[in-house]
Amino acid sequence: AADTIKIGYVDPLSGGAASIGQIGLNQMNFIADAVNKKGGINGEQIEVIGYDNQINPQTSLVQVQKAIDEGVRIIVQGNGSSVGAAIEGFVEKYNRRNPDAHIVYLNYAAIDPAMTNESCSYWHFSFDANTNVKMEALTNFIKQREEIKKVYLIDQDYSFGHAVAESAVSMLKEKRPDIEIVGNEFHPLVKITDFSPYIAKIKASGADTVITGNWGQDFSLLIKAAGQSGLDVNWYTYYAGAAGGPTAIKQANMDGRVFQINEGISNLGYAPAENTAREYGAVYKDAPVLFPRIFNAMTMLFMAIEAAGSQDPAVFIPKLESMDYASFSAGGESFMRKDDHQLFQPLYISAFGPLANDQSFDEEHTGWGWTKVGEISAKDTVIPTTCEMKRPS
Amino acid sequence: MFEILFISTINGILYGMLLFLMASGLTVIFSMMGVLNLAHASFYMLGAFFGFEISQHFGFWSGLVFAPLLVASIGMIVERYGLRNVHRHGHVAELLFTFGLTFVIQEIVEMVWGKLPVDYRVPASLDFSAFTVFATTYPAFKMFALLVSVVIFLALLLVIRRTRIGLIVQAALSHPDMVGMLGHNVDRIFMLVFGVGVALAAVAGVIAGPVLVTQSNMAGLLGPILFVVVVVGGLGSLGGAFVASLLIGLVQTYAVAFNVSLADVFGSSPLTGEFALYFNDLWNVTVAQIAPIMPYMLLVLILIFRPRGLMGTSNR
Amino acid sequence: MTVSPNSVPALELSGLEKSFGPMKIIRGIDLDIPSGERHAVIGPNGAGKSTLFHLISGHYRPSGGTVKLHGDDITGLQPELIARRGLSRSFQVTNIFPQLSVWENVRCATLWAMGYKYSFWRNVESLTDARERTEQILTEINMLDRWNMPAGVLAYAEQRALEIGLAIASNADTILLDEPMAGMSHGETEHMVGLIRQVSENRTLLMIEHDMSVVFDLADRISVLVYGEVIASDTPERIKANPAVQQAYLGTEVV
Amino acid sequence: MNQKIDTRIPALPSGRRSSFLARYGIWIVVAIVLAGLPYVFSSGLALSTMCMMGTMIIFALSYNMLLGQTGLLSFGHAVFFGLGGFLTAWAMNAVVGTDSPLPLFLFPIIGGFTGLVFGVIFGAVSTRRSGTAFAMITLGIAELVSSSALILRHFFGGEEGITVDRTDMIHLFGLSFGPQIQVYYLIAVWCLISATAMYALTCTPFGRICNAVRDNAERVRFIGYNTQTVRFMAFSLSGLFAGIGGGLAAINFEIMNSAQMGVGESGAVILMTYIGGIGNFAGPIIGAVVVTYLQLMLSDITDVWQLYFGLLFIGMVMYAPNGLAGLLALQQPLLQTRQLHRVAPYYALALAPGLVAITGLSMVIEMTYQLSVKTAAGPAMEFFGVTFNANVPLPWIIAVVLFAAGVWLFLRAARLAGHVYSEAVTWRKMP
Amino acid sequence: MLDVRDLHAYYGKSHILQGVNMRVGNNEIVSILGRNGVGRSTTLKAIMGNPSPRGDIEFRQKPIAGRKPHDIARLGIGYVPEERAIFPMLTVEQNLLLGIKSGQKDARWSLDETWRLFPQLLERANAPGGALSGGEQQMLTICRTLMGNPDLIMIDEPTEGLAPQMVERIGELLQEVARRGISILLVEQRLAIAMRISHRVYVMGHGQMVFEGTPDELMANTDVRREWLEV
Ligand SMILES: Nc1ncnc2c1ncn2[C@@H]1O[C@H](COP(=O)(O)OP(=O)(O)OP(=O)(O)O)[C@@H](O)[C@H]1O
Ligand SMILES: Nc1ncnc2c1ncn2[C@@H]1O[C@H](COP(=O)(O)OP(=O)(O)OP(=O)(O)O)[C@@H](O)[C@H]1O
Ligand SMILES: CC(C)C[C@H](N)C(=O)O
Ligand SMILES: [Mg+2]
Ligand SMILES: [Mg+2]
Repeated sequence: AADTIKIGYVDPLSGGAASIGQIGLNQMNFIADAVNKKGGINGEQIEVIGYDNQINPQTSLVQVQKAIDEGVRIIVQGNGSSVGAAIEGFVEKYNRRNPDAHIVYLNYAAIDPAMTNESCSYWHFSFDANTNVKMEALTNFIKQREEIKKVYLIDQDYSFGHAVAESAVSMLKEKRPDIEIVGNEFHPLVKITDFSPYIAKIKASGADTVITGNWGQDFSLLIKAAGQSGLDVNWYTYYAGAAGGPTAIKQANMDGRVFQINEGISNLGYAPAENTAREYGAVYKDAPVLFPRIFNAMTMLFMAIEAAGSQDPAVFIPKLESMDYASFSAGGESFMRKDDHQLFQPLYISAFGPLANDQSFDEEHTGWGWTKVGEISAKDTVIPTTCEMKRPS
Repeated sequence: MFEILFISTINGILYGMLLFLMASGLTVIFSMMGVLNLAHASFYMLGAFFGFEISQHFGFWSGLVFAPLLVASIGMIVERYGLRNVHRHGHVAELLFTFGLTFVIQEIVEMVWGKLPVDYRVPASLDFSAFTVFATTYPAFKMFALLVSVVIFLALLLVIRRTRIGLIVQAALSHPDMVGMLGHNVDRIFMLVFGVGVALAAVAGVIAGPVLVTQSNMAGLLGPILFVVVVVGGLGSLGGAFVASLLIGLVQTYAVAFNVSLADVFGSSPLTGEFALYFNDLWNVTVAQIAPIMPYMLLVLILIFRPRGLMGTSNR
Repeated sequence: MTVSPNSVPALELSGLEKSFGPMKIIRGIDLDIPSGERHAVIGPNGAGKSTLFHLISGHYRPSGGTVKLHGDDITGLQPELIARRGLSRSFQVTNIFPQLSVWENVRCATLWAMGYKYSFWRNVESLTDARERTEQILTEINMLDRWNMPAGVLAYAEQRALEIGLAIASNADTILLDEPMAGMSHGETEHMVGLIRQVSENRTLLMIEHDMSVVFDLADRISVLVYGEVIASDTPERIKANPAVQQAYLGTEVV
Repeated sequence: MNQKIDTRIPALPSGRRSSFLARYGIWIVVAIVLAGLPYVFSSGLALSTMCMMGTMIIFALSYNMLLGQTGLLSFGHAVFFGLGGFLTAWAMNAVVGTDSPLPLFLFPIIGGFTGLVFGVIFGAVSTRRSGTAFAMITLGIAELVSSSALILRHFFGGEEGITVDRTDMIHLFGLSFGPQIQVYYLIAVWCLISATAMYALTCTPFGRICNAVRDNAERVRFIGYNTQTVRFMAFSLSGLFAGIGGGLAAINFEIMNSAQMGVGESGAVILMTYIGGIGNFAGPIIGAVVVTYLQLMLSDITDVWQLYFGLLFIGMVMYAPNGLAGLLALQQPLLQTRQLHRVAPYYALALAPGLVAITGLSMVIEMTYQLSVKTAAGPAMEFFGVTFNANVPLPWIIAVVLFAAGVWLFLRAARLAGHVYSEAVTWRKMP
Repeated sequence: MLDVRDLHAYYGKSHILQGVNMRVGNNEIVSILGRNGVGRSTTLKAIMGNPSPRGDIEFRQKPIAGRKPHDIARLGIGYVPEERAIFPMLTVEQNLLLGIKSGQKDARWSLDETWRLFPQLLERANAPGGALSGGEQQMLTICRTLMGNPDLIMIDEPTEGLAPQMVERIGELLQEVARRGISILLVEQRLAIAMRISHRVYVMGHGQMVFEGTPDELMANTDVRREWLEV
């Protein structure tokens, strides 16, 4: 196994969340193919192996164990902070018990801040801005919008959703004490089929703005229900752009009312990213959604392995944990913070609506796309961490 | 307050009728054949995807007609070459058969339509708002769904009352051979019933598809709630299923509307110390948060105190 | 009545009634069965004989009246409680354990009475007394050669015999047999009569039967149930001669 | 009855206590096999797989106490497995840092006790009914418990669940239980204990009465038993063993989350038990081993593993309703009369075209998949080491021919094997 | 009407019918006698197609072996099973209605007729079939089959569990049925009644017919009776 770098991608490949999981795997394969065509990393080929965790923490551990038994040393996961936390704990334990065969966990989307704070680990890297970081940026944006008076929070009832709500409450209070939070709702994760009762509540509360961390169908169904009952508010979201979201927004006909904060969109006019997006879209015609976070994670991993000249996590982590990097979406300045292994990168706030003439990327063949409405540079997103990292001596 | 009550009532009715639309076929199959069709939601999904595909080419209305027909024929094939042979091995075997079927249908749907949601839209002819109350608009399409539910309910009532099919199937549950020897083609009737049952699921799929998300996981999402409807209503009772759908729709909708927890009623928790942490989860939980589990509470309570369900006749 | 005043009757029915909805099926039955008597209940189809058994054995709850077993009130008790007091019964419609072997069928019926109850710490195979009793019952009902067949695949008549086996296995001192001879051939019937005579020795037997030769052969006393009421209760000879009975039940085909 | 001239009375079950070896021999053999397995399958993957199988064997066996022995179809058995696991995990976390002398291998007892307690509680509610009503109550309870677990997030840890570190317990005999092999033996011992206990239970008066209740509950009342009590006891006891399984799972995975109490997990145990065969004590064991293996491994071989999984189950339910154990049990008379060698070649004869048919079918599935889902990868694909293009007719023709011919030959061979089988079986009766 | 030649039938491996030959003419009452377990019931079941028979069965000159039970029933054969097979959940009336075949025209037997002959059933018309007494079930099952307007009715042990007086009623009923032009194939344990109403009798032993003749001939043939009927 010395001549291949095995990367275990542990994410849902069947069941409810498979749509997002599959997109991630597609992108991993796409990246690996590109690298392999150029001769690989340090002459070694990249092999991406998908492991289906059915978005269940316990199954994830079984799959990680399986991956390790099959010679994988690098675990990549993103979907779900509950899963992420379980893997983080497992990796920590595993490395402690197997001091001569380390594994590393590259997290591209599980962004519960706990993962890089109280339960941070030397063997874990977070490539997406965590909930607090994103909320910091988002509230900075909201701060300038005078028309926002009443905010409603609706989130999924699990660690990530609670993290979103908590940070929203505290940061809004600090930055815009005049804003009234008229609702702070949690609903079960992927169990609700009919969101109209929630919409009725939002409407009754008189909110003008909703902030939500919902993703997947919890987002699509929410936005559709809102559209159907004519709820007249603006939406600030974390994941409106993920699989299914754009279709739903288009169906709800919410032109320019849905905002998203993330690490990048296709319509930033940055040629390298646009080319990659086109190539990718040509291969994966059915699901051309692109997650820059995955490109960031992989590129940085490869850079670290190249620099360290080894695919052994123990050897390349020192390179990775203090790396400076130009982010995928627009080449913006980014850096990995050594204290908690959190990547800081430029974040973008964008709005969804019909494409302008100079924009070339629509989403999910809807004819609508993302337009940048705000940008926060990496250094403006830095917030302190409580991480007390245990480093191997 | 009145506003939210009023809106909740309408929402509850609309949701309840959608539930009934989905559950009606299950009631038919469950009550008549005694088969707990775990694949019912899968046929519902097939209906949605067929509806989507047909509407792409021939418009929504052809989808509404042909998707159920297509699903019915698939259902009848499944019954003829699968379920029928399993029947004699008992209910558990039938149940597992349909369980296996859910995997197969799910994978086939993913093969054909992928894992991403498809863009299945409300037809233009129904894409307007029917009426507005308290600034909440109600789309015409939802009214249409309501109408279809009621029509199906009435039609099924009529068919079951007026024909002997119900009798024959019920008789066949205890002595299938004897029914045959009285000159009834039990096999064909079972096939028909199953076909009709899954066709109803497909109708629900065609209609719910545009309202909800048409995606390869939509079957799993529907989950056991349909069984709750059928059982709470009472096995073998269509009227029961109808009432139970409404009841569950309303209960869930109202529950979401109430943000009260024990803490709101009695003040903050009386306990302190380490144990309080765990206890307070209970103390602080709002009615809204437990809305999704209310149907199951209802199910357990009903079965304990009235095992034959709201309107069921037998407690098989 | 021939009850000796000093002994408590094995079964004592007084004012027993049963209705299903508006329909009165049992209309006030008073009947004493002294200990050790072989008593037959006859009557037209639908008269309520099986219902009477269901009332005594706890299958149905009486709408009125009382049932006493050896002087104890057992009215409306659950069947298992009545069974534990030493009353066992057979059913008109064969009612056995179809997937269990003949051997297990009978052994299960012996267990409670032998005191093993819900025991989950003892191995059944090591219960010598239960095994011996089972073997004895199977010998008596002439089914030893079928011991390891699943009861459900037995021929109809064999299932009937097993039904009786289940009823007598527990060694109860009051036995209710509902049409034990139904479906049996002549030869089998003869054998069964012998068996019933033997097992009911020193026990109380209450039996429903339409085969008059059996009834007159076995019974010490006969009650005639018509339309939910006992119209006569007497010795076989007197019953045979009773014109009302002849008219209501026996018809001309008296054997 | 008067014409059973032909049959001689088969030997009655003897009351003589059989020798020690005859009674316990099988368990000793099982123990030796369990002890030796890690030497045969020594890879890390094999070890973790066997650990999972061990917990699932206990779980499935406990489920069969309900379904197979007592005729109770429960949709909520995972509740006991899960609660057992949670309480075990809590107990472990509670003693960490204290100098409690409780060694790790005793913790499954806590799981078992939890399972028993909740078995008693939920059993009191659900076993008042039987049949469909019972099944639906268990479904409701399962949903209630698993959803409530998400609400009581401090106790159950929300979606994420709670984690433990099994190496934090006191190290008795130098066992840290860090290495998987030590966990394997822990599970193996508990598996053996539980299986023996559950087997012993089937051979008790209570076990037999459970069977009677399954067959004809009404009749049982007239031989003195309270059917509700019987159901209740069976339910509670099966909760006990499921709890032990859950405790072991907590130790093995070092994480418990609410999904493990859900309807999905209960469905899985129904599958295992049924596929293995509910009519036979060994059935659930076989089922647990096979289904666990497939769940883990099938996804490596093919992306559409769920399709094969579904087809397999459908096939099993249709053609082998008595499960794998049922198929094996059919061979027993052959073994007894030493006739297996006569039939075995015919099995092989049927197996060959059967495999051909399966190859053809999976080729069709894989090619469809290649063309419809893996469009990005292009039409070039590999199947059994052969590389070809899926968008030309030839492989399709080959696949269909393989499938059709395979099925046709299989059916013929199977019929032949059936004949030979029945001849071999009846041959025994002749002399 | 019915012509059976060399009929074989199996339950799994056991060969129950080993070449049965028999026939039933128009308007005829024919009985099959024999000891328990010789295969009398199986003969009737095999004619109905379950267990599937081997051999020739002709009904009104049409071969019916190999057809499905419901087909055979529609051709005009009615069957009353030994275990009665009342549908326990359905009411008495529904049980009777199920006897009517779909698309059936005028029948020789109607609901009213049943009520007239057995007022007891009318009283119970809305009670569940499972609640009926044994005797009532027997009446119900015969009437149910008659509702389907068969040309030939095969009845298995109709008098089992009936009170003597009811046995006579059944005997009369059967004769009445025959008078309406319905042939009857009867399996009966009670010699007396079979002998009285039958035109011809068969005696069965070990899966074959061992005697055929009129009741009088059977009475005369003590050998057959001793060997095969244990009388
Ligand atoms: N659960 C019930 N509901 C309604 N009617 C009932 C019920 N059980 C019994 N009956 C009626 O009560 C009457 C008496 O029935 P029972 O079975 O006691 O008669 P029987 O004397 O045993 O007759 P047979 O000799 O035919 O067995 C019957 O007419 C029957 O229809
Ligand atoms: N389903 C079955 N499976 C296996 N064997 C059966 C089955 N049904 C009947 N048999 C056997 O077939 C033989 C003939 O049965 P059949 O019922 O035809 O006898 P019969 O002459 O009607 O006797 P009876 O008086 O008992 O009704 C019996 O030995 C019986 O054990
Ligand atoms: C993939 C993402 C939607 C996951 C989500 N950010 C979480 O932390 O749970
Ligand atoms: Mg009776
Ligand atoms: Mg018979």
